[in-house]
Amino acid sequence: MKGIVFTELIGMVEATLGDEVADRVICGANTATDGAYTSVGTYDYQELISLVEQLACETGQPEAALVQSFGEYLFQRFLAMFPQFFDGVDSSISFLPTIEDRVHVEVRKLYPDAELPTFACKLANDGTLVLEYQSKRPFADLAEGLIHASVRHFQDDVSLVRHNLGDQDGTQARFELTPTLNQPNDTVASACQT
Amino acid sequence: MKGIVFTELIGMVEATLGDEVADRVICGANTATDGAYTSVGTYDYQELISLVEQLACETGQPEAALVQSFGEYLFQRFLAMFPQFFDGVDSSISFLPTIEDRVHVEVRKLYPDAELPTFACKLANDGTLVLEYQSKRPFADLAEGLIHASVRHFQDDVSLVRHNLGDQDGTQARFELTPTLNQPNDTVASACQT
Amino acid sequence: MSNLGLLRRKLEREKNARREAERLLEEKSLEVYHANQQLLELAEQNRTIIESAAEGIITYDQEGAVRSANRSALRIFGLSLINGVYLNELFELTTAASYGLLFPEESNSTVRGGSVAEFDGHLPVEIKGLRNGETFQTEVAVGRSAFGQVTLFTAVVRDLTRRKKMEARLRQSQTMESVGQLAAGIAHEINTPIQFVGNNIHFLRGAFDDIGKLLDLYDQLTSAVREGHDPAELVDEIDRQVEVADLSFLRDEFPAAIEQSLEGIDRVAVIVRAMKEFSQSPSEVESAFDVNRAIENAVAMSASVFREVAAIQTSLDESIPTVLCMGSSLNQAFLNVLTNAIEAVSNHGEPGEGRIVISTKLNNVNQAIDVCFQDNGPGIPDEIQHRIFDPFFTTKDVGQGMGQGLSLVYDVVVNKHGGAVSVTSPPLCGTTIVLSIPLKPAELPVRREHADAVGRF
Amino acid sequence: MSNLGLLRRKLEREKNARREAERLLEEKSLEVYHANQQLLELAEQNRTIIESAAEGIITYDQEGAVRSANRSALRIFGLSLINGVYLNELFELTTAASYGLLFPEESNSTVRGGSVAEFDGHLPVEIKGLRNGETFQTEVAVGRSAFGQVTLFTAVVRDLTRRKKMEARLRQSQTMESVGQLAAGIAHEINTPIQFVGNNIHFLRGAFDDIGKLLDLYDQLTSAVREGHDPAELVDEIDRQVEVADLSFLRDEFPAAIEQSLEGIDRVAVIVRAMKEFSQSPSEVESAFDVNRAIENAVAMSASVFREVAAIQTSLDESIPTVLCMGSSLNQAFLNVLTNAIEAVSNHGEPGEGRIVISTKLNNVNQAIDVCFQDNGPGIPDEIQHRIFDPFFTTKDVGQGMGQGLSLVYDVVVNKHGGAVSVTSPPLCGTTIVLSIPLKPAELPVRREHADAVGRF
Repeated sequence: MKGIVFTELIGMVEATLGDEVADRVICGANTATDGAYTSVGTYDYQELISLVEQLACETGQPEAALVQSFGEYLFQRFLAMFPQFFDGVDSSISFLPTIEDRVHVEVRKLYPDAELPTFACKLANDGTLVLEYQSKRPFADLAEGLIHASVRHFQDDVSLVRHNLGDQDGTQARFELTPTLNQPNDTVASACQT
Repeated sequence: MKGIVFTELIGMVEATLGDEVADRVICGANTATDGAYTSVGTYDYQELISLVEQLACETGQPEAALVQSFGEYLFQRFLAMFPQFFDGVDSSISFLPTIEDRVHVEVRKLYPDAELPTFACKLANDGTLVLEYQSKRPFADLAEGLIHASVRHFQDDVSLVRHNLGDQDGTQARFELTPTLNQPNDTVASACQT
Repeated sequence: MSNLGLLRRKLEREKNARREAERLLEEKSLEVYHANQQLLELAEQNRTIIESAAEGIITYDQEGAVRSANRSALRIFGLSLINGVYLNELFELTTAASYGLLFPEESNSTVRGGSVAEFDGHLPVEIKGLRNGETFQTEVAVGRSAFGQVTLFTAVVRDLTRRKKMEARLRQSQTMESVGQLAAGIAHEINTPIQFVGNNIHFLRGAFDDIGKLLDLYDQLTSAVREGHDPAELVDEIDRQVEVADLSFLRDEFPAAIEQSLEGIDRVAVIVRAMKEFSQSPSEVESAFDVNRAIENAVAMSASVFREVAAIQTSLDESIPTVLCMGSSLNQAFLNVLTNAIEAVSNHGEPGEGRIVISTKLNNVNQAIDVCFQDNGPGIPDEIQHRIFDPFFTTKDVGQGMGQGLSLVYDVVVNKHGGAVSVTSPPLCGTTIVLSIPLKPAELPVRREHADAVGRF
Repeated sequence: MSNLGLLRRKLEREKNARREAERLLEEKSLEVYHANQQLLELAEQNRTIIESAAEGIITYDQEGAVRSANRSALRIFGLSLINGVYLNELFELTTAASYGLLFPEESNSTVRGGSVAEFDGHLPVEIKGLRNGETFQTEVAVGRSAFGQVTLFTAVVRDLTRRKKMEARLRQSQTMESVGQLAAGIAHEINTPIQFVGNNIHFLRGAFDDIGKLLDLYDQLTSAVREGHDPAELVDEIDRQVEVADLSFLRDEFPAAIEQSLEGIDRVAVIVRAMKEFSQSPSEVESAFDVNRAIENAVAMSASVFREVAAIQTSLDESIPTVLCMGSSLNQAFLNVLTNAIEAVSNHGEPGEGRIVISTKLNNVNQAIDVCFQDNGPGIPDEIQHRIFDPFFTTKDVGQGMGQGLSLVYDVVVNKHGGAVSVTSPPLCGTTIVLSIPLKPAELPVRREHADAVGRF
């Protein structure tokens, strides 16, 4: 798993709960790297799970909720760090399909070996965007957080439904973004069919 | 100038004079990077000069002597970090010529754009190694420190004489390592003539 | 102090993180170094292959300025430096069309990576190259590559000089070949009458000796009579001599021998004349040419070859005019078609079953004379009909003799005279080849090379 | 707190340093990405050029297993898949030597970067290729590249089938060409005697008519005498008729006409025999061959060509034995050398000054018959002497007629008979060509191709 996920998680904890909590989480997780992460490194995703477990202990919140919150935080950070991916995009239904087509393409330029999840998208006839998350790691919650943040960012009028798929272990899930208003959305259709 | 020179200088100051002196030197030098150096970065050599100036203020020692000391320190560090360059070498007269032929070759593999000084070496008939340092930057003192450390490391029986050349500004100097005992030294001759 | 411990831990983590980042960068740098080395080696290997290719390979930009070239390209164009040279210094680009050939539009075929030289879409074209101020024939295959904003073209240039020279040499060689091939037959054809003419003359010599003796006796007789001597004895001797020489036989045979000899001499003369007319040193100067006479000559020339093989019939329209053309090369063309027909019927039919009909007639529509050769041989399979005019095409192994030379026919009739050649060969109906010779030398189009014109059949 | 401030500053510096290291790594990664893209594009462009080359290009490892091949290689070897195939499935590698040709040692020439395919040091070699179980001629240039521990070989393979076919076709064509080229001369040569034999026979016919009338009168005279009639009137008529027919002239001319005719017929017969012997359909079967007779035939064949040009002398050793050889091809060889000599003296000397001497003699040392052609032409410049046996070499423009065909001479004498050809041409002393024909067919070495054997001159 790319180091940026770790550095951002710790950054979030430091920013929202303070350095001491962050320090306790790191120390408590007792990982091999002992909390020393560089965004350009690659680390075992189990370390992320350990960190989240510790965070759950610290906060008393369920892990899933924490990971979702982290997803939302991450979206905001990406927005700040990589504004170029959001240029000229005005809705989640047009943005989300670009993760595979644009974002991951750029990531692979920098990290050819990166093991990225897939976000297969399909636009149904009724305008619903069906997005299938598939990963070697169980972070469907992270994906859900990112999608939520996206919907909020673009102020989309959509309902989001998640279906866990496969082993129901968080490695595979289908997200359905269904427009709640009957608006014909040409740009969506064209963005997704390419 | 490669960042490793900066990180090692600060490391030396911290190790020998303590963190507080190092902090004052950094703050006093008031450089653009404010003391944040990574070994893989490249920085203006004027920053190194500023740091040395501040160190001279702190210690009351002449800058030249400080830079020479740093050279000696750097030699020890290189010995620890890159032992492969010292394998099977038993004297300065056989080691120094390998700087151009082996060390710089490896450096250029990692940093093709690195602007390295040249160390042109020539073995005179009487067994004297003549080494001409030439750089865009005035660090003949650093070279001298490195050579001194080398002589000490290999326990060479040589005398070292330095002649400043060119503008006498430290960018060009000739170092002569003359054996003080009359020992026939075959390995030296072969190492230098390749 | 907890604050201090915390900070120290954070500092330690940052230091470790920095060192990890630095390590990764050096790892990456080294990896890059090795990858680059490999790619450079690969590129170098490819470059070496390209450099050692016998074909000239040049790249040039949209302005037509050469960017790179291999050794063969330098050799082909006779230059020691080619970079920066413009295409019009390498090729004879007199027309916009010829210029355009070197700048093909993007082809529609699959372009991988969006930036790949693409040759499949563009067939090689023949363009005249320039070398030391002289033109030479080249075959050029052009590809197009896009590097970002820059479009580069790659041309693989083959020097056809040697091939063209070889073809010309072969064509020249073939011109004389058919006569050479017929030489044995012609010799045989001449030998037979020469033999019996010789025999007849020997007979005449003997006969004349006998007659001479008789004339001497007669002369004595007239003298005796004139002078009043008794001629009885002489008359007896004359009678004896008449009997000995078998004078009546001689007087019967003598004219027959003479006539036979004249006939034989005439046969030889016909063949020799045909041979002479055929073998006039080839001239490209046009002059009046009697097509019927040429057909008769061709038949005479190949007489001994076909006699046992095929019945040959001519149906010549005596009213057709002469044509202005290069006679000797047309002679060759007729002979080549005829020998092919003979071969067709001889190789495949029972002896004596072969039949060849040659006819001439005026074709008013095309203002041409059509010379039609029909045979009842096995015909030419559809799949090879378009190849029979190829200079190297043969259905037989090399060395098996005649039967080639149709490329010469094509060259002479189509290229040299602006005429037409047609071949029809319905299944089981033999082959009909019609050579259509224009009455007047046409304004010839740009000399067509065989490859371009195959489509006409 | 100073301690705390210090730590915070250090932490900040470390964070920034880490971020800088990370930024540098991403910068590097991107740089690498673009560099790789460009190299890949270059490699792809090269690959496309290689792929579109007409020459087959294959790479293989030290075990001889093919690693890659271009389209042309697949076509040349008639395969749809070639990777993993071993060299001995592509080439006829019957000897260690032929195998070794495909694995050249590292050459001594400059090797850039230590790992570059190197072609300069290795000249192309001819190796028999295998396609669909049949062999065909290839020309292979092999280069060697080292990638770390792996040595790869690159072979550029040219299919010589077409060229060989073309050369064979040309050789075949040239076999008949010389006879064809002489046809006009031969026709002329035959025509002249045929003309006067015809005239003579016409004369004989007229003469015989007159003599016939006379014989009738003489017959009447003898009858009259026998029967006792008065012959005076008949004698007068006979005298008149003798005068009218000019009998004495007839009796003088008759034998002359006969002799002249026989002589003419004989001349024709000689030429026809020569032509016949020359044009026997080429057979590769060896039989006893009279070299002197062949020379006489060649002289007879080319008689009309040289008469106005050169005095030709033969000095034939009548004691030389016959040789066992392929007669018709040797005939061609002699004729080609002779016509070249005639051309040499005709193009350069004043009419009548040309002189050609042909001699034969036994060469005891080599157990061969040496046939020596000397002319007093301008000679052959040193710089082209080694090229005159090239099938496409000519000092004249194509289409100018004879003078080629020396490649056939080389092929016949050296390749077919294991003999030797030597050319000497001292400045201003004309040219001497000696063909050395072994008395017995030697065990021929592996058939030498022209290119390999040029060094012998």
